[in-house]
Amino acid sequence: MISLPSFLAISFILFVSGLVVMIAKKNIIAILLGVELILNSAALNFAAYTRFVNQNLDGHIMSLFIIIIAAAEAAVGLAIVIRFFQIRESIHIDDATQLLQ
Amino acid sequence: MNSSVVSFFAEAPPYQMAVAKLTEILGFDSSVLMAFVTFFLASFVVVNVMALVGGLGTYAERKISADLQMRLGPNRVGPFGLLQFLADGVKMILKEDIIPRDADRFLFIIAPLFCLGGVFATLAVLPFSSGFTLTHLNIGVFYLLGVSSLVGVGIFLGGFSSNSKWSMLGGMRGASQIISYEVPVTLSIITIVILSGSLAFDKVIGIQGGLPHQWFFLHNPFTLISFFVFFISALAETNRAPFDLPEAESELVSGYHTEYTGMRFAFFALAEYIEVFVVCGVAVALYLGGYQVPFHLSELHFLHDTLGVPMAPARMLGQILEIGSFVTKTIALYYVVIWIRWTLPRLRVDQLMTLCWKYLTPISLFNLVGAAFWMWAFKGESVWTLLANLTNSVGGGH
Amino acid sequence: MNGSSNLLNWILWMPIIGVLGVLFIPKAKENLIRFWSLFNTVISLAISVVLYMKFDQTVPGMQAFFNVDYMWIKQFNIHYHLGIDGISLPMILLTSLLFTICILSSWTIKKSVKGYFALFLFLQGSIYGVFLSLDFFLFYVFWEVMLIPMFFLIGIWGGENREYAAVKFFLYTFFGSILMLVGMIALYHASAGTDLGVNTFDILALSGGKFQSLNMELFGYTFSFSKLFFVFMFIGFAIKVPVFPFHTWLPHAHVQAPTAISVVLAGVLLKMGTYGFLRIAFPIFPAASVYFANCIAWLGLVNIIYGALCAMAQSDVKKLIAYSSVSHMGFVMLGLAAMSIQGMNGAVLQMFNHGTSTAMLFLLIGILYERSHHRWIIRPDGTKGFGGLYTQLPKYTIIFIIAMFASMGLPGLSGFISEALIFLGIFEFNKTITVLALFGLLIGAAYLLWMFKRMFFGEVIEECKAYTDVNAREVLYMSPLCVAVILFGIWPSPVLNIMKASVGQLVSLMSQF
Amino acid sequence: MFDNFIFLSSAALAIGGALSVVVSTNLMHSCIYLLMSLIGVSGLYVTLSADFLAATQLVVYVGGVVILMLFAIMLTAGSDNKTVNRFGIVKIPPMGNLKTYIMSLLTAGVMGCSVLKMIMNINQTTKLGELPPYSTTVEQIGTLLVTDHVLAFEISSVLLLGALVGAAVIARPRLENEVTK
Amino acid sequence: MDYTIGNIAPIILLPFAAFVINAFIVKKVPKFAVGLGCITMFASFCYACRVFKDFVFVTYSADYYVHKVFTWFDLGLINGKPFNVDMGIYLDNMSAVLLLMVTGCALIIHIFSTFYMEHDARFGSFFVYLSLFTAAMIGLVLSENLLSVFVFWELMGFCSYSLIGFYYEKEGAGNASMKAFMTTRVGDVFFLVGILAIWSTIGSTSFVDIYAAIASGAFNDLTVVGIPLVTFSAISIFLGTIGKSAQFPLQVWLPDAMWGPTPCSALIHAATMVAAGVYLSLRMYPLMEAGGITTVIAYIGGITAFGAATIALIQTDIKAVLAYSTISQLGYMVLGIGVGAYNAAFMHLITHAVFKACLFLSAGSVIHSLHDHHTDGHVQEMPRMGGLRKKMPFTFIAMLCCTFAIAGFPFFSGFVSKDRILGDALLQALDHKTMIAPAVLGFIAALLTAFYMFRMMFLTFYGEPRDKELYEHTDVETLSWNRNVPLLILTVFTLGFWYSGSLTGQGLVKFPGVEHKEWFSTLIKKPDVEKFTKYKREAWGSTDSRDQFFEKAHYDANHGMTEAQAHHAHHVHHIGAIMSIIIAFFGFFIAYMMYIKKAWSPGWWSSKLSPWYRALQSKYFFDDLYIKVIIQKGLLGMNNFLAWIDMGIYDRYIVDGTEVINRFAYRVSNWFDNKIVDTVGVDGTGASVRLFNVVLRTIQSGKIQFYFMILVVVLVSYIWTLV
Repeated sequence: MISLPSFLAISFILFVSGLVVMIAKKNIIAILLGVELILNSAALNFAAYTRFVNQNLDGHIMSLFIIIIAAAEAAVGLAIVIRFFQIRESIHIDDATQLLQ
Repeated sequence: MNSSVVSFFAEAPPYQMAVAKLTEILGFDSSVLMAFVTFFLASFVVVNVMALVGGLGTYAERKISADLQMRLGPNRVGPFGLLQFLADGVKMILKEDIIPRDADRFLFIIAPLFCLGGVFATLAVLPFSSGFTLTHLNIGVFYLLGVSSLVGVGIFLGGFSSNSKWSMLGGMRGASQIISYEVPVTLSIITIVILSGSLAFDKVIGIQGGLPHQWFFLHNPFTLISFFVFFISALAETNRAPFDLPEAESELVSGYHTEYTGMRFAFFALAEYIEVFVVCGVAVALYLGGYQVPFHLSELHFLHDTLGVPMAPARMLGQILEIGSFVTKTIALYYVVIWIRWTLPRLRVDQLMTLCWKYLTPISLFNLVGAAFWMWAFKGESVWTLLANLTNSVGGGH
Repeated sequence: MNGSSNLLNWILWMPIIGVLGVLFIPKAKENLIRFWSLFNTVISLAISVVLYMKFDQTVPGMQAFFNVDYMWIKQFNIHYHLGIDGISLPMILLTSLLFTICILSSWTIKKSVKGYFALFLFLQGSIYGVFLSLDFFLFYVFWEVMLIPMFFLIGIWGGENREYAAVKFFLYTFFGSILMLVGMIALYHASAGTDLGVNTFDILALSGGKFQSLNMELFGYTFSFSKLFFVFMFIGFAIKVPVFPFHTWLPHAHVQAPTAISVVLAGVLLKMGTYGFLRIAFPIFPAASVYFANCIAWLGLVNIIYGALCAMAQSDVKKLIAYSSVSHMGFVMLGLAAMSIQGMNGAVLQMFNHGTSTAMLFLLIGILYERSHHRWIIRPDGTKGFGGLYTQLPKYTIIFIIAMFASMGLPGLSGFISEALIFLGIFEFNKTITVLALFGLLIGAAYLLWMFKRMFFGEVIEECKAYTDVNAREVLYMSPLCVAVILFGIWPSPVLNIMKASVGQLVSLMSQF
Repeated sequence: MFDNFIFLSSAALAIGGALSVVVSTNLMHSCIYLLMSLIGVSGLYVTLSADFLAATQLVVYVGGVVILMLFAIMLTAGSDNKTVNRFGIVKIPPMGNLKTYIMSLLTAGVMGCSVLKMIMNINQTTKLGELPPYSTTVEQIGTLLVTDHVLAFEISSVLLLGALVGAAVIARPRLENEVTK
Repeated sequence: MDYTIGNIAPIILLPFAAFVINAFIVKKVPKFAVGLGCITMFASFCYACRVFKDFVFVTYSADYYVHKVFTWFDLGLINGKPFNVDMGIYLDNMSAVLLLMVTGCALIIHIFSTFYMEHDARFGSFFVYLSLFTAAMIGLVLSENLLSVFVFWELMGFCSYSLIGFYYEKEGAGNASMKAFMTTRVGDVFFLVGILAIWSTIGSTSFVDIYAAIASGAFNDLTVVGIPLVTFSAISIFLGTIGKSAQFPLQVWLPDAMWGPTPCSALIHAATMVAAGVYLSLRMYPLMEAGGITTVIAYIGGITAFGAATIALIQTDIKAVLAYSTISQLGYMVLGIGVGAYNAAFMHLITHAVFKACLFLSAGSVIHSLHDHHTDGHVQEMPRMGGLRKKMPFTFIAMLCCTFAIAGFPFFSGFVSKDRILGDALLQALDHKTMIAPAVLGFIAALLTAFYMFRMMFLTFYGEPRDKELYEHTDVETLSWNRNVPLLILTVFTLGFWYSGSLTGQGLVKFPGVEHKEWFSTLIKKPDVEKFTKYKREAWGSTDSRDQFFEKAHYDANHGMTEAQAHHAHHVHHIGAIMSIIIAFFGFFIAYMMYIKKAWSPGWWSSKLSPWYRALQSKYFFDDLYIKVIIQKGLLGMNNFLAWIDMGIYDRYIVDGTEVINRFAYRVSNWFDNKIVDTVGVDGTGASVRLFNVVLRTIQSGKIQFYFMILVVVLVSYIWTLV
């Protein structure tokens, strides 16, 4: 039961869920949640592969860095969200279309 | 998995006999089942005992505060009012479980569970003794830090979901306080980790000895400072006075659990008291020699070989001595915590943050560097060893 | 390859540490910045003194003890290669001394103190780099980097016409640098064809006349490789010296720059040009150098006479001193062109001595400028700018007299010995030039004395009556230079002993061609 | 059995949490579901005997990221009640509606198919491998971090510092006049 | 007695030390500085006396000398030979005598200055310069090589610059000091050329090496710019003398030098500066001889002696008269060198130093007494004096004796030396026609000298006071240790017998303690270059090798000539002596007739010879020529032109003109950019982009999720291509 495909399947589900969240939700924080999910699925994949295939720890290091980057991304992303909210009083993603103009 | 309480029992002949019997009865290798059952039982016992400890904590709090204020405190129920907490517990259970209309039900229900769950999860690695520890996780300290942060989530959710201004403010304060003080706590712990070279509690404790000069507390100047930093920050992390801002009665009614009643409220309270115990235990384990008994009294070869106690009782006796050592120190710290609560006034929010970011964090960073330097310069020897070496070299010469 | 001493690394990076330090000091703490900079330069000076102590004067060429050599860019065989010999050590000492003094003289800078001192220390570091590099690429990097702080120091803290001067300085030098860059790359590519076998930027490896018989096709003509690129290098360095006709940046830059920068320009920067000849152009192309020696000597002569005559016509004191630098650097060129022991030694000594004496003059003009806020000997409307300063500022005048006579080569002061040696060297080489160049000495005395007469003698004019004499700080930073000027005039051996072995080696190399 | 138990429960937690995030229409709840999912992933790490990773996952996500998100949600709560935007066009609800879900599912389907295909390819070409016996990873990761991966380690420390400073600067409350501007 | 650093170095080091110490303390304790200057000078004089005694009384050999060197600095090996630049001392009889003269005069001048400068604001500073000046001159006398001579030579130039410009608040002092420095510097430059020529030829500048090189013919067959090297270097070095000793045509600076305080004039004119030039020529006499320029030298000397004397005729400033008389006397010395009267020229150097110092100090005494209360300054103009001999009898006596000496009256020192020079000139004139002119000029100058000196005496001390008020304000002179006593001491040494036994300086006389009596002509001999080929250099501090050449001198009445030659020479000398006595008295007579008897009117002469008179007034137009024509028109004009060319033309148009090229290039590239690249290329691209824009703007919605979907699609297609 504990085998590579099962882990891949789990991470696949996480990935797809994240993808769906990212596209379906219009709340920026919700999108960030999706991003976290996707990052987690990637990290999980790394850990699984390194465990089953490589049998060394490089994947762990990679996952570790993914976690670190996720933390940094969350901090900066949320800061941006809050700033955005201060300016626009909204965190609706469709209000953040300044790139259009 | 790592060694755990199961592996302690597994060494005992009765356990092995029981496993063999079960295998015979059930027809398959039942060692795993047995282990599972043992572990479950042990967890059950620990959780209940700790719940008891939490309850007794409330009693102790009241009794000690009364003592400090020259009152009598609870003295009606049971001898010295000892059963007061049971009475309280019953009262709590019997109270109506109110969920405010505008509250977020889901979160309202789940918040105390987060708190309690986070605290109970830490018990898994709390080193009561060398044998009676649920798991000797080799990242025990790290794990403990991780799961204990669930408490913060619980407090925050509790505050948020109540849909009340008091609660909201309390929850926010609690969460921010916990996140902030996690930094100095972690840094202080890393000081010890550097010196001991391990994240596992048993190894950290194993390096220390039974007598105070063998503890990390007195190992070198940096650990001494780090102990105080850790202790202060731990107080803040557990929302104990003088850092009890999230539940500051005079400002926020009762903080994040204003809207809670009955058992849900009890969960919060219980979680708080158990967490204080856990934190004190961690402090003891990291700085005060943990379960180490002076003069190696608890060691098997001393009890069995020297004193001639038979094997099985010797093992149990050793464990009990260790638990005694651990619990004694922990309770002493517990007393200090309560003592502080009834002595010091509460801080303001800005003072709280100032203390954390401008004092404790830099100090602990400095400590970290200092400890690393100590490790590099003196190979991690304690001050006393160095002094002893110095004396030796002066006296005898090499 | 690496010697047992890290001193060169220290001295090179010490000012850069200083720059970082300045950057970390808040802008408002101006005194802290000043003291920090001073501290830093004093440390550099101390390191230079240690260098001098540890220096083995009997060894010609690069001293293995100080050698620093790391691979920098492996793909192109570029090294971080530092070394020191008898030619660069006096320059290092001079740089350290002058920068320390300049920091003291910059005490009164009010405008954006932080930026000024940061750039100033940065300049010091890059100048050290030029004098220490033994890798052509590294040399070039420092040579170019030096322009940046200089550009801003002139362009921001300069006089009323500072932008023009800064841009002019920059473009002029840059033009020369480009020619040098071409030469450098050509050398790099040609080096694989010689007995070296690999492409290299190493100056020591390149030197020794390896490119003598090489020819190259350019625009359909065949050029001697060494002669063509010697000319390229020559122009590159000549602009820095500055050799006529590449000298016109100098009056602008010197006049517009703030005092300390003028001092650095005249005291150190000009020497980078002649140092370039000694370190790069001559050793790498010895045959071409000998071929062009006469030409260099004539250019040097033109420098001397022309610079001196132009100086005499100036009514701006600083401009006068600036042209006098042109004239004095002509002596150095003469000494180089002589390619004899006396001439070369004289040239290197003159590089050092001119550094001290002209620095004194510029500092003195700066001191005066702080009081008067103008520099006219005779204003454009014909009135006197200064008069009777002798009576008004007696101490200042005494220092000025020392500096002035050192500059005109009075025996007993430092300029004389170097000039005498240069003349001795060039006399054997070309007697006509010598006799003509000696008139430069005469004119040199004339313009300085004339300036002195107009500014210092006579009744004190009305506006000079408010001037105060030199204060303790000014005396403090002038006195080391006074001591140096007098000491090395009476007893030149400390400097000569450092350089003579290395110079002898260079001359013996040249004499083979 | 014990391992399987942990694996199953963790997987259930992870998948359930993830799916709940998808379906939940309450942001706060979905954040909690995410937390569940993350704890589940942590459990999965445990089954992969990546103990350090599991603990890190807990420390970073539970102690940091999720609380941050909760904060952010709380700070931005109660504002999203406008149903039209500045141009008067009706906005899609913040937690999505049917249209967005369909779009996203389509996209995810496409993406998922391709990823699945890729996974299949890989699974065919490499052996699945047996789970090696458990061994602790802390010391080895520590050694790797300060030897082979020291550059990445240092860079990530700089990254974190940058994120720290950046977040602080960005979220800093502006002065009155700045806000009006 | 061994001549090492301990015996000789104090002579120079003491004044030098006084200079160094005084330079720092003079502002605080000026009186102390003055005392220190005088005391060190006295000590130095004592040391010089000792050297003099050893050389002249004890050793008594014309060939004896001491030569010690130490390495100043070295440059390692050059062509296999070590290249050392040496410094050291060279002492022979000439140096010993000169040292005594220099230190003696300087001491007297120091003492007199304590009187003269007492009320000056910069009393102390003056002594600082005096110390340095004297030290420099002593150093020059002690120098063993030309380079070190040049060092001290220049140092003296600096000191004279400072002393002439001593009253720096006066504009004229600035001009005069600059003029002095620059004029001498012209000579210095040539001197340096000469040094370089010798140095690069024989690798040394030591006197003894030069003598040896001349003897061994090392200079032969070498030429510089077409001239034989030896001639070239001789001319160059003699040009140095011209500059320093104010010979024609570089004499212009000396009269202006009186801008300095009078004692300083005494020092410059008598003991130090101008003597240095003659001393150099004397030292380098073998070179001059070998270079064959003695005729030129004689002409220069004759012209200078005559020209300066003529100018002195009409001067009214007492110091100016003395200044021109100095030039004239220096001309005699140079004439002496030119006609080969080595000994006599040197003797005249010494005697002149003594009586000229005395004259200047006396003049100083006079000037100091005459205080004009209207202008609050001292009076130097002779027309305002007259009859002063009653007011200042001691000064009068001193000045009278000196006048006798300079005018060449018998029994006075000037007669002995000048007469011998004129005698030798006459001898030469009889032998060579070319030498007639210098001799004639010399004799005429002698006449003029006697005239203008007595004119000065009569105008100053005789007759009725012409400025009554001034006269009455003048105090009667009393004997004081620092005013008249120094003058009287010097006066004693204006008597001839100190220098020579006979009236003509060529007889025998009893001299206490000296075996051979005519010490001056016996001991001071022109160097015999052949002897120096055997010479070996001595290190500093080693014992003397004087025994190598040591040979007691004896008086040779024939001066090394054959009997017939000597007889002829003696004969001519006697004629010369008689002629000069007559001339001197004749000059005195004219002056007497003009200024005492007032029988002959000077105005008549001046109106008769008015063109010449105007030329004399403007000093033969030399100043006009140099300053107005050469410097202002020529040099400054050229400077301004060059500077204008440099900044106005070269820099502005040529250097900055490269901008035009840039601008042209910029226009071309700008056109290319605008028309070709921009219009066709860029705008064309723009147009095409605009086309796509229509399509793409719908995609550019600003909605992140839309982008994200696109990203996914792209990613997927990428994955499909991979898989």
